[in-house]
Amino acid sequence: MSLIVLLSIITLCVIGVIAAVVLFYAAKKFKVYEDPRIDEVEALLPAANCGGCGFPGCRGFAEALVKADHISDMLCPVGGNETMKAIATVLGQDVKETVPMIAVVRCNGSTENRPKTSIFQGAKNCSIAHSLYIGETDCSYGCLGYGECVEACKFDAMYMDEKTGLPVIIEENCVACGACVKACPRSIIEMRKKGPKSRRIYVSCVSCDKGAIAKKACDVACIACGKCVKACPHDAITIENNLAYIDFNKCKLCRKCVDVCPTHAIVELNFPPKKITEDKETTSSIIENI
Amino acid sequence: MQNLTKGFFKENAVFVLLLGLCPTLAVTSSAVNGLGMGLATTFVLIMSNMAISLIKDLIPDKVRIPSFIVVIASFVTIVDLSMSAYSPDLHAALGIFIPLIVVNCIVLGRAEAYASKNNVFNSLIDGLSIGLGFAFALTLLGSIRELLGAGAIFGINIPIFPVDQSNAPITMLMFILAPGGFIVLGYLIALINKIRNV
Amino acid sequence: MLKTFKVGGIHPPENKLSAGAVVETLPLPEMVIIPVSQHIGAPAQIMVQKGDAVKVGTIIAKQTGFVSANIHSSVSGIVQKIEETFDTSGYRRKAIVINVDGDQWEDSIDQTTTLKTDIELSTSEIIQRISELGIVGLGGATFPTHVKLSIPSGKTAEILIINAVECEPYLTADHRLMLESPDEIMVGTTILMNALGVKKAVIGIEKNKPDAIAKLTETAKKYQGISVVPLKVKYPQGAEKQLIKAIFDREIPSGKLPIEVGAVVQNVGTAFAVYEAIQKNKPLIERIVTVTGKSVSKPSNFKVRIGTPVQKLIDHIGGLPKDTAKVVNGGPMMGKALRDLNVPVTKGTSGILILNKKLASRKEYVTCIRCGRCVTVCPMGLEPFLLMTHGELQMWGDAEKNHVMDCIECGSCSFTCPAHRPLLDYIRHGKSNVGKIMRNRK
Amino acid sequence: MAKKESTFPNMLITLLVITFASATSLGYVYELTKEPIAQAKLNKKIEAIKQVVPTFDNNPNDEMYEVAMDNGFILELYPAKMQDSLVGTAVKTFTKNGFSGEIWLMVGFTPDGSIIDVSVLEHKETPGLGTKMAEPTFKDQFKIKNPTSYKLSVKKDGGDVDAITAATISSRAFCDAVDRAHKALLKGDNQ
Amino acid sequence: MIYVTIILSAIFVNNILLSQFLGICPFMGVSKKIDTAIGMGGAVTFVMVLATIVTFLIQKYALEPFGIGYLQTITFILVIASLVQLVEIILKKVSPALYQALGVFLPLITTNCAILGVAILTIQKDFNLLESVVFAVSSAIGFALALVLFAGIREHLDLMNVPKGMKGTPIALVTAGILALAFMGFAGVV
Amino acid sequence: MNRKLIISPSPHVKGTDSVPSIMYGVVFSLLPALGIAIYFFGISALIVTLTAIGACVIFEFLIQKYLIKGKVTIFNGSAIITGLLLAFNVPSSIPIWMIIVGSLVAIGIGKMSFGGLGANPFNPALVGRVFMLISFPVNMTSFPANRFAQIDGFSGATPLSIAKGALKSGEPMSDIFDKVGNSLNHFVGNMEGSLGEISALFILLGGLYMLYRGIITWHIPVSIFLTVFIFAGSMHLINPEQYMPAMFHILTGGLFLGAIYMATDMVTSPMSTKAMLIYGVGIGALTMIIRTWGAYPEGISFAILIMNAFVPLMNRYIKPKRFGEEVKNG
Ligand SMILES: Cc1cc2nc3c(=O)[nH]c(=O)nc-3n(C[C@H](O)[C@H](O)[C@H](O)COP(=O)(O)O)c2cc1C
Ligand SMILES: Cc1cc2nc3c(=O)[nH]c(=O)nc-3n(C[C@H](O)[C@H](O)[C@H](O)COP(=O)(O)O)c2cc1C
Ligand SMILES: Cc1cc2nc3c(=O)[nH]c(=O)nc-3n(C[C@H](O)[C@H](O)[C@H](O)COP(=O)(O)O)c2cc1C
Ligand SMILES: Cc1cc2nc3c(=O)[nH]c(=O)nc-3n(C[C@H](O)[C@H](O)[C@H](O)CO)c2cc1C
Ligand code: SF4
Ligand code: SF4
Ligand code: SF4
Ligand code: SF4
Ligand code: FES
Repeated sequence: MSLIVLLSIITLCVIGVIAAVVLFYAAKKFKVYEDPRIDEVEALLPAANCGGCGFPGCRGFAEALVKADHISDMLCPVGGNETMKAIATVLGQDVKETVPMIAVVRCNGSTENRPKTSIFQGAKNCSIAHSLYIGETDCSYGCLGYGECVEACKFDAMYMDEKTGLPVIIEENCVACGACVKACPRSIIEMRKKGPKSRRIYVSCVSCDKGAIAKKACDVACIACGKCVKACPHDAITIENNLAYIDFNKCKLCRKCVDVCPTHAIVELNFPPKKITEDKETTSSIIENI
Repeated sequence: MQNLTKGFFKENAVFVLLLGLCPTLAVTSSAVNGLGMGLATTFVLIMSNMAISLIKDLIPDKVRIPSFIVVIASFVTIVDLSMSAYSPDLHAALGIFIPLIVVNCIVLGRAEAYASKNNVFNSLIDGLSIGLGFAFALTLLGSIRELLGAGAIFGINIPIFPVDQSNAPITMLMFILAPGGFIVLGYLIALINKIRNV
Repeated sequence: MLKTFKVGGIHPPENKLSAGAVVETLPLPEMVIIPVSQHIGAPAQIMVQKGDAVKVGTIIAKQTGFVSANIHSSVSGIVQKIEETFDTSGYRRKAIVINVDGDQWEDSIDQTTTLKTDIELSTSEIIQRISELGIVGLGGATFPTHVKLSIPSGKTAEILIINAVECEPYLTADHRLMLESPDEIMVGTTILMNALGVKKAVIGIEKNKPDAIAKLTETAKKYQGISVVPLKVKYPQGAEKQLIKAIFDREIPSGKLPIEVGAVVQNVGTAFAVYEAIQKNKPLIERIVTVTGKSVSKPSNFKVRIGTPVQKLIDHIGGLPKDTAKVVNGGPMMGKALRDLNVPVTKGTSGILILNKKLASRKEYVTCIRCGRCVTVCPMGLEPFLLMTHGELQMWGDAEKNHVMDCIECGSCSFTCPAHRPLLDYIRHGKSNVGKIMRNRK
Repeated sequence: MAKKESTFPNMLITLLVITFASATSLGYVYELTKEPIAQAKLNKKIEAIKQVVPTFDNNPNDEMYEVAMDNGFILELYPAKMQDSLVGTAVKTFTKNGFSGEIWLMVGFTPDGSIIDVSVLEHKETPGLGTKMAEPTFKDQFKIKNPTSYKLSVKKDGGDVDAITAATISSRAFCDAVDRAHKALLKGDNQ
Repeated sequence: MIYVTIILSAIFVNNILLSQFLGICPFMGVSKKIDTAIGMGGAVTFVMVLATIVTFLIQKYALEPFGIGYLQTITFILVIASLVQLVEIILKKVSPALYQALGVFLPLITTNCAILGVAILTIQKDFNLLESVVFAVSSAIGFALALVLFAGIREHLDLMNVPKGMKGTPIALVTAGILALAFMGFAGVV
Repeated sequence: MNRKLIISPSPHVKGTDSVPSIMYGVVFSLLPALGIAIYFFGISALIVTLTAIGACVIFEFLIQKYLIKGKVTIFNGSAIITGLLLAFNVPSSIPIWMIIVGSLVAIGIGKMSFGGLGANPFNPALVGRVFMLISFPVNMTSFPANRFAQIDGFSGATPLSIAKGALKSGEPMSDIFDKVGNSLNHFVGNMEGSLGEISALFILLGGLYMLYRGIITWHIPVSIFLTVFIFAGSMHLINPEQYMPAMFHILTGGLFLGAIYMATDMVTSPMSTKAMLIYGVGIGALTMIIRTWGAYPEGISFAILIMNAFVPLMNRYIKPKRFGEEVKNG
């Protein structure tokens, strides 16, 4: 063995040993209590310390993960999804299975059904319009049409229908996160049970105006005539504040109410088409009766 | 097969994971340099991946990282020494970035994430894949920069630029200088993101 | 060098078209709609029922809580109904609808126009009377005046500032009032001084009303402690904080009230209303409203009973001009656009402004070019461009850190922005959200 | 997995073993490559010398002598001999006036002090600008010039050298290095 | 004067980030917020100086006397890794506040080329101890300066409507490129 | 009522300035300087300028339309300014393809990558110019002879580079003065240089017009001029043989163009007046540092770009003084 090799070995080993000993004792002497899960999580991380996750190093990320309530939108780019799954298991954050829900837009006041009576020129933002006035139509409850809900949706599950001026939910994409519900200043969007085969029946109106006023503002408004309540064999429909509401837990999707609604305010989704029944009464006569 | 190709695209260290950016930017002023650096890194990756996967069970957890670093550093030194012996020009061109392979996050990252959990063969494949992906990225970047900045790829003239009185092409020097590295990589990543998304 | 405030400010075209129009009394309408919420604070509680007969000055709704105000009938007649009618924004609010029948006044009210200068009431009686008679600030915010006059313990008022700036373009209600009732204003001011216990009152008037400055300066000589200060023309000089800065050279700290620096600000119209309340026992049942606009053939100032539908005013000037595109309740900078002309004139209505399409239409906005003009003109020293972005991106935390709550909503920023950005729209959005967050935190 | 536990002796031993193994293997690689590295370096030098002096049959590297300049710098001179008679001297020279960093040149002189040729050993000049100094268009103008009569500075400064377009700084530095080599040669001759 | 040269050169002319390409990973990773950038800048400064001193001593008193310069890479990285860990351990105990401010960045620093790079460069440039320290400090300042400037721009860009394809890393790289372009103006200053 | 009224939040009236009116104001104010450039350098100056403008506008259009697929806003005039100023920053002899590449870099890299008008942190024209300077140093630093050049034998170099070269080789100051010409010539623009930067007089006129229109404020230009004046003046006082006098530095090179047009670009300069002053001082100082000690004879482009990088930090930490922020009530 040549001198160089010997010296190399000695130097390297000495440095290694010194480092190890110093670190070991330092670790002992300066021990600080930490959530042991941090270590567990850190062990799962690739220790690349690349900062790709946006946190200062793997340990920093581990700490953040342990502290976080939801880790679903945190990602280690090196470890990828598998790592994240493993971490979720350690932290006991499996997503629980729930009844599938979906967002539903409870306003059908399209440009056709609901004439405009003024022109809004403020910033095109639902909240801003809402706090300024009732909106371009005479309905002070309905959709304003500036798509704040669409902007809030992170899953591309909504778009504004240019023709109707109303938001539309893309069923396949909606994960029922509820962001749109929170975003809408008029509480038009509701989270409802998705229903078998994605079938749903709901009152597509949120107007609490009296029948006549509501109807004047919008052709498809709920006028609270009570026909649906009577028609419903399952007691699923109630009327409060001049507005009918279908309890999705009680609704058995029998479709009886849909037909009786004189203003077609009740909407059914994803049902097979049905024979068209004629309107028996005109709406105005009904309004007079209530 | 998928293991082998993942490093090129899906998990490309440079384009997707954004790791090992220093050598990526620093040495890619020409295609040859990029390739050289890429291959050197690949070698280190493969060797350290294999070595670590071999000894993984013998190492107590707490000294895992230091041990890995020593292993990696050894291979880096070997590359460094061999290169200066057998390819001194390239060695001079890559300069300080050869020893810096040690701190290339990819190498340690793969050791930790892959080699310390998988068998020797898989680790080899993993190292090869990631390494070649890295080399590919560097060569691509080097080629673009060399083309725009020096009117050549791998030293072969590509006549896309007008020439001056002494017949030398008038090229866009900025691309082989520091800013060019950043800018070309930026647009390359944008392009790749675009391709990946469609 | 005329006095003015230091930071920011703009010079919108003044367009005081109706400055020369003597105040006319609008004929009584057939019906008035009197909302129960015409002031900042809790809505008043209705005291009458359908079918009740009321006289001019009969109390028909009573204040609920300290920050609230009584409401009196502005006409005599029968309560036709009490129902939810549209307010200016189209949402439904409770209002009392009275069918007019003659013009019978409550006996307690002194209907004569003779000037009465002697003040007989004590401080507490004054405040009591102001509260009873439903006086609120007429400068725009309709803040109940008795609240402002009740100085919180530990604070003392040093100065009363009478806001006669009327910096809003177009509006001339205060201007006409000053020309036509200078003595009443002086007595009203003296009453307010007594109520506050201050020795000094300053009337701030912008230089673009030289006749009013001359008249009030002349009149003020007869009254002790009152002086008139001409001010450089600059919007929004009429805003309380800016006015105090201009006249008194004190800055109200962020989030604090004028009393913090020992000042109380009242609008001239308020001073006049206080005069009528204390000396004539007359509640706040009518006010001066400017009806104006470029296309209006005869821009006018009217004395209008509260509750008169805006449509009546418009009818009186010969209907809406053909090119009308926007009708604003108030001035062009701070007023509220109306969607329906059947809304009533309320205590806060200082003018009805009719704008044609060219003036009214907003242009499409483009990205901010970071010219900094909004920053330069903001009288509060804020960064509107940034606050708007915070509003757009819903960064409420940052908006709060950048003092969105300090914005006085003067609109200077939106007025100035060359990119036509709706800065104030989003800043208001920010204010309401940050306000909510701050309240929840408490 | 039968991972070793993280006890202190275990850790220490592992580390020791690894460093030992690493040092040993590195040591051997080093021994192995030591010669080639040295050889590569030498080759480069000899190559450079070969470029700037006529054919020789001695080993200039062994006969290298140093000349200390006035300002403390030491230059290396390599005599090239053919059948024991001096055919030229290669001078390894440098300058610090480059656009970025030092420039190292090998300048070959005939025994009477004329420049035979110059080769560029090392520099950090800007690609496309300063790098042109290594191209014949520029450096060939130094050939067969005797610095005693040929003014080694760029024309801008009143010399005889045509500067590289837009790279006067590098050109100036180049001249400076060649000039230094010439001075060293003269000084060496005088010793 | 040599110190002035070293300082100016390291901060502006040969900025380790913008012209030497050292430490790009954290430059990209930790530059999203100004506050984090400042923290990282501080941590890098601290470690860089410490590491440079220790590696300098090792080079001069172990590697060179023994003629085993080829072990530079391996010894340096070992020392740096241990050093960083040591600092972290101590800091965590001794000053939790400082740890919160700086310590969280420490792990990121081990695999930061800049530290090892500067350590090697000091040796290459043949500096003495004091020069090395000055060089390390100014390199770190250059790093921090570029990092903070860059973080400022990125925060600004967060509020802008950057085209979709360019969002994130691409625009950050382009920005860094323009920054490097601007810094080229310092060429020749020292 | 059948009339649909417009509803919007207040304010209901609007000032008269718009983005195009500002931008075309700038273009208008640049015309005199363009005129003098054509007068001194001939038709090539016009060709280069028009090419640059055309290229900038077309590139902006193509990128907006086909890459970003957003709104096309080429009519707001900002691309025209970028083209004009880029052209003003190159020698009139620049090959046409180079100015086109420069325009692509300016618009593509400098502006549109960030999202277009308003988003770019760096001055696009300067990004283009510096790119060209570094990429094509030969063409960017060889200046054509000014048609009326009086300084024989030295045409082809700007006064700054003449002075720099001469100072470096230790020529006496008096000789240098002979070579670089006098201040009056510098002021009217009778010197070599990039095509639009030569005439301080005409740029100043344009600047005054912009001041009058309220397009720019005085803070940035004045602080730059003052800083350069003080910096250069004190250096000259300390060693009149080594450093050129203050007026020379102010009137030569691109200082006027830079200070009045490029540093004032609202998109890339700070918001508050305090920050503007600091920004100006920074530009002035960096310019002088580069001019005095750097490799480049002229440093204003770099100085502005470097200070551009500081703008976000300044905007964040140097806020306008808020009303009621620090209360000193008497
Ligand atoms: C919630 C609230 C409480 C107020 N309390 C007082 C008060 O105690 N004393 C007072 O003098 N003014 C008080 N003010 C009145 C304000 O100072 C101010 O005069 C009023 O809001 C109208 O001002 P503006 O028209 O400038 O907005 C209060 C205002 C608000 C909104
Ligand atoms: C932007 C702005 C402009 C204002 N302009 C005026 C004005 O011109 N005249 C006025 O009397 N009040 C104006 N005010 C309201 C005053 O701030 C303040 O509320 C009023 O003078 C208080 O008096 P009051 O309670 O008697 O109404 C303005 C408020 C703001 C926010
Ligand atoms: C990025 C860049 C790199 C440069 N590199 C060099 C160089 O390596 N050598 C050189 O002499 N000049 C270089 N220059 C040019 C000098 O700055 C300077 O302009 C030139 O040397 C003197 O100009 P002249 O040769 O036209 O008289 C460079 C310029 C730039 C923009
Ligand atoms: C006063 C003023 C100066 C300007 N200066 C420049 C400039 O130097 N360079 C440039 O590309 N655009 C300039 N512009 C145009 C515009 O602001 C610029 O293209 C934006 O930076 C693009 O986002 C200027 C505009 C104005 C109003
Ligand atoms: S925001 Fe959430 S709940 Fe609403 S549509 Fe999108 S995914 Fe569905
Ligand atoms: S549903 Fe609500 S948020 Fe969506 S567009 Fe309508 S009003 Fe706006
Ligand atoms: S509206 Fe608010 S932000 Fe805009 S200028 Fe007025 S005070 Fe400033
Ligand atoms: S005035 Fe408009 S364009 Fe100018 S900075 Fe403010 S928001 Fe931006
Ligand atoms: S490669 Fe240099 S810091 Fe990651």
